[in-house]
Amino acid sequence: MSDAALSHEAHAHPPGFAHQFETIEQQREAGQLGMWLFLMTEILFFGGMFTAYTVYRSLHLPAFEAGSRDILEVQFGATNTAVLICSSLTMAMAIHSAHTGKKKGVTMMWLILTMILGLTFLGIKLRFEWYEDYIHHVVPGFGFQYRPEWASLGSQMGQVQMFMCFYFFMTGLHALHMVVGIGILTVLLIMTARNKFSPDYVAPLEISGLYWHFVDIVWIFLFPLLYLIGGRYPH
Amino acid sequence: MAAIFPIQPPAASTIAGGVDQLYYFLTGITLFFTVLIFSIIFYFMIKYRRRSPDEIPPETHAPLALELAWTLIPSAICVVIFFWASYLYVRNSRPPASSTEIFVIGKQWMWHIQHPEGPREINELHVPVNQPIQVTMTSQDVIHGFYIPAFRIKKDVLPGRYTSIWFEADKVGTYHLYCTEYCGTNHSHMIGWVYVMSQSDYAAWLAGGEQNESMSKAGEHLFSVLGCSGCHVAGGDGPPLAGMYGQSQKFADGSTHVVDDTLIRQAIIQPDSVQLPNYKNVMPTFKGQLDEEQMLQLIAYVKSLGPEERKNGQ
Amino acid sequence: MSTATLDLPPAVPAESRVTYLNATYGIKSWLLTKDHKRIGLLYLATITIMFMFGGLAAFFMRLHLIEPQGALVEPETYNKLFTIHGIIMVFFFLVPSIPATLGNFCIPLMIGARDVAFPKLNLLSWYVFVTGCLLALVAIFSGGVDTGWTFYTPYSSTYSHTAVTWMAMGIFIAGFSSILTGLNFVVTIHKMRAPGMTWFRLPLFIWAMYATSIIFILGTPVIAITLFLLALERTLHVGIFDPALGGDPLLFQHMFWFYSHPAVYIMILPGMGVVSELITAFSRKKIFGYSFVAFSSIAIAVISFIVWGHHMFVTGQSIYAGLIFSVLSFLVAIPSAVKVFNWTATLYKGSISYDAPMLYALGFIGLFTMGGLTGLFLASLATDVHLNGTYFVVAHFHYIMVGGAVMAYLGGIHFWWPKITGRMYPDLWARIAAALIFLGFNLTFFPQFVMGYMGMPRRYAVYPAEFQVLNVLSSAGASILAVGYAIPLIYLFWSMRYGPIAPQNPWGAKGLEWEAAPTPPPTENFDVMPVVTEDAYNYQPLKGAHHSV
Amino acid sequence: MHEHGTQEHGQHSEVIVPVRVYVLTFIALLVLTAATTGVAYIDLGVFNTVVALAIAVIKMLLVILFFMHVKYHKGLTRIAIICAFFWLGIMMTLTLSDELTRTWEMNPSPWSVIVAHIPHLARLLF
Repeated sequence: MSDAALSHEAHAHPPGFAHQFETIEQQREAGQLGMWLFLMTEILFFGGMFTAYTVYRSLHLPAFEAGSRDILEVQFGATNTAVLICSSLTMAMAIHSAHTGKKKGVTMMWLILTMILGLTFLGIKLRFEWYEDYIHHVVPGFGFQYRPEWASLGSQMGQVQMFMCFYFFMTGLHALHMVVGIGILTVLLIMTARNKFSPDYVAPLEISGLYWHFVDIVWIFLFPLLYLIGGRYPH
Repeated sequence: MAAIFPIQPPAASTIAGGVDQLYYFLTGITLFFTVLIFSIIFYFMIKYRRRSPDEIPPETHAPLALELAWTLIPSAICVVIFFWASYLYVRNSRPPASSTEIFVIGKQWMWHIQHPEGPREINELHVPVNQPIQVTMTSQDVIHGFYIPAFRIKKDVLPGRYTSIWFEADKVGTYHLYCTEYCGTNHSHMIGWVYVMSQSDYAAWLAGGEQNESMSKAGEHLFSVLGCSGCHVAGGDGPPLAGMYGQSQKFADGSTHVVDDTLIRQAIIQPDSVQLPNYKNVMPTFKGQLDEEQMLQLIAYVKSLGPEERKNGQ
Repeated sequence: MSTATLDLPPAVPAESRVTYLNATYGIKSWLLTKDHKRIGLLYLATITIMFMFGGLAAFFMRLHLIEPQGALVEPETYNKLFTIHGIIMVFFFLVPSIPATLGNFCIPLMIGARDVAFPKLNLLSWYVFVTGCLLALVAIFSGGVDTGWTFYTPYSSTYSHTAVTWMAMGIFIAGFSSILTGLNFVVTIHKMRAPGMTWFRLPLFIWAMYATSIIFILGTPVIAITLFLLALERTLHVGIFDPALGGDPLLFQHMFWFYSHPAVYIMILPGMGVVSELITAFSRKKIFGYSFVAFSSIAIAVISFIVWGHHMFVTGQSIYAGLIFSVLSFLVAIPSAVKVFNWTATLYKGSISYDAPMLYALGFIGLFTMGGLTGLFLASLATDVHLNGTYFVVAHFHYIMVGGAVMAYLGGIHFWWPKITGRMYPDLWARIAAALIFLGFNLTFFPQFVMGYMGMPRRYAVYPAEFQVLNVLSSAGASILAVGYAIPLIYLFWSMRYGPIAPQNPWGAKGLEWEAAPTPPPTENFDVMPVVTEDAYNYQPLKGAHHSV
Repeated sequence: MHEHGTQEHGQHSEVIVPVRVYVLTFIALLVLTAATTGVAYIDLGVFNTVVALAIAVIKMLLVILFFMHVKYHKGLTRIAIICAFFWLGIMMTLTLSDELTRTWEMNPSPWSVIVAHIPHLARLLF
């Protein structure tokens, strides 16, 4: 270690300060920018699928509408949307309470609430949607069975399976992001319990919050695109 | 020298000349700028070589006019090339009304060619000189690429769709036919020959080859064997097809399409997707029951009922 | 460049100083390092190994093609060879080549930072990359892949019986390494610059790396999702890209090229950045038209995303889309031309020396000019119809990717080698190698332009006999090229141990990495954090303290 | 050493957003969710899709502006978000420019064909 580096190390640093930065403010901004760039990547990642979905929806509209209408159940999609919106609020409140210097118990409560809501979302998805789909043989690759009411689709019937493939792929990838998010929340909970955060240092909470809200936004689009668009009203 | 080291492919179609002129122009642009840049670099390298180790050269400034000049001049050249190339491309994409048609089916790893008069060929294509010919192509498996360098034409051949190109050969001779879209193990064996023949030789070839019934005749036969003729008659469950080909048609979903090869194919395998107003959705799909060749025969038959017949009928 | 910097006694030999190389020892100290310089070297080692795999495949291909009927292998094997060559060279060598090695090593040094913004993420991205490489090698050694590096469906999704899924997953994973690297660079360049280092004082290499990182961040996720969909389609057969089941194979091509065309600029933009450094350093001149060169990098990055359809003019794309993509494709020619003219004008009234890095840089300008201009043939619709899918395309993109990107990569390696290792390499050998590579390259690829115009399709294991002369010429050139690449590999290795100790600034170049950081740098790069008071490439000794070397 | 930063470190520290804003955003999001679900059961023709997507975009903006604090950030963050959606737009528009025009003829002239297809395009997209 050179002398300069040593003198740099010798400064008193706030918790969580990394050596390559000059100030904690610089570090906070770098972290925020990094997360926003990551979210840009995520937008294009999900965007690739949205593009494919848009193209095939315009090519096979009746089949996509039939899949949405006959298989997906709006009440679960709507409930889950509400659950995720609640979790976004509790996440924002967790950051707020840490930022305003509330007792760590308060922050932990909000974090735990967020985790519970996230798990509720996954629970509903698994138990009432994916599991039911499996039971009713509408999972592509796992004994997908065409239903008699789709016979009117004629030759386009096959594309109902394609719709379900997109449905599972998109909601599956979204659910994977939720699982990662809950993992992050667990880490944040432990950090809070160990008094890592103070009103001056909430960067990890803020950055994770951005991620959590982004996952919410993805669902905000998945819900109408998969559950609502076309074919819910009586034909 | 030219024999062992040719630098130009034969040019044997009406399209080739235009493409070659543009090619020469682009080659000229490339040579000009390459020589320009190389000579300036060599000149500067010698003139301004470092003469002593601690030499500090004088400062120069970049005049805005110069920067603008070498931004705008290339832009102008690009605009010229774009319009020239696009003009040729659009022209080369529109087959003349007098074209006759030939059908091509690509499959791993051969070209299957079908003349409307009946003859079939594998990896060989006989065409008459000075006659515009439209090639309608489809693939039975993966994507292939239909390429005749001497004609300067190329188009990928896709499964589930028809693509088409046209050419008018203007020089009698034998030319290469290649597959240019990688299609698997024997991609490089998916080659053949194009024989451009004088009109009389071509007529003799047609007469002398194996005598199959013409494509539209075969199509007509299929049309009745498959039961199509039961419904597609005036007053039947399906629309009469006479005079439909090549016309704009309004569909039940409100859209308007020209009835072309791809649309007829779609009507056969996905009848409900091209539902006509005033008709019930009763036609069954023939998906999986026809091979690509039979499909083309049906299309040739519908085509033979073309607009002319309606004119006669009215 | 900087004034308030250290006065390092130039004579101190590296051995007696603590540098990033000798600060800690042992394999563990390298495999767990968070130092951007060491991570850069880890990447250098990894991509060199991958380059050898890719190069070996090319060697066998060229050997095979000296006879029209194929001299060496069955068509099946030949198909695997060109697929492996393409995939390895594109995804595992060229894409990470300059960014992950020189970018990692130089960015913090050049902007005056102790490290990149997220050192742990940086190390993680190397591990992710190695995982991707290993998966790709598993795919190769479990029978190979025969789809071509473009993975066109439905061949790749339904018909190929090779290890496509493994290879797709390897590329998918390596993609995340690109994303993390790009993210790290953007944040570093935005937030870690030294006091006084304004945007318009940045070396042009930094501008180029910034533009490259934009493509990493916005393009890579799309290839990831596309390959994922391909793997899904191979497993489930629900028709995502299979026309027999209602899918559209051209949608795959759109999504593939949305990344893979910008990927070409991932390869060439960093090369342009390196060349801007080399041209200025070896002519001791400020770059001609700094802001034009800087902004043209950003322009290229943006335009690169709207031109992909020119790969699909003859694949059954709509004629209307073809017209749109053609006009957009011409746009990218403008900033490229601006760069070439500005580099050339930088030489004007300079003090030009012919050190090996400069030879590479000048070679780059010439070959890139040819590669760029031949691109016009492929952007213009009527000629593309004839040339698409032929050897003309092969020649064109090798002029860009090998004549451009690899020349710049080697130039950069030679330029910063003293900074990286603290040793000099034998200059004469380096110049011989540069000349051999230039000659060998042209002999290999120029005949391919002619072959392409003559109509020889690419990816042919056997070909008509009339193309043999040109193919033999090309193979002869390839053997010269191989020797040209082998020489630097040998003397650079040699110099790491036996090369003479490098002076602080062997080229008398400007820039924080030469003037403010010791050679080789300590772990945190600078003994005293630099403050910047002047523009980049200010070779005039008028204002501020000038460190002549 | 911590006192001086580089020129870009002028940004203020993170703003503390009042709880009231969060709660209002939350209520608005729930109301919009109910609205979008309800509208799906009414036949509006092509406007079903338009309304559903418009509501989704409004909801997204609410989350981005208030939950993700972008209303209180200037500059870089906004540019990043706009860039991401712009690039997504590029991918979708240019892909669809092929997918939706593939069956178009070239007769009588390309321009007249484009004009004739515009109403149909609008239908296809929604």
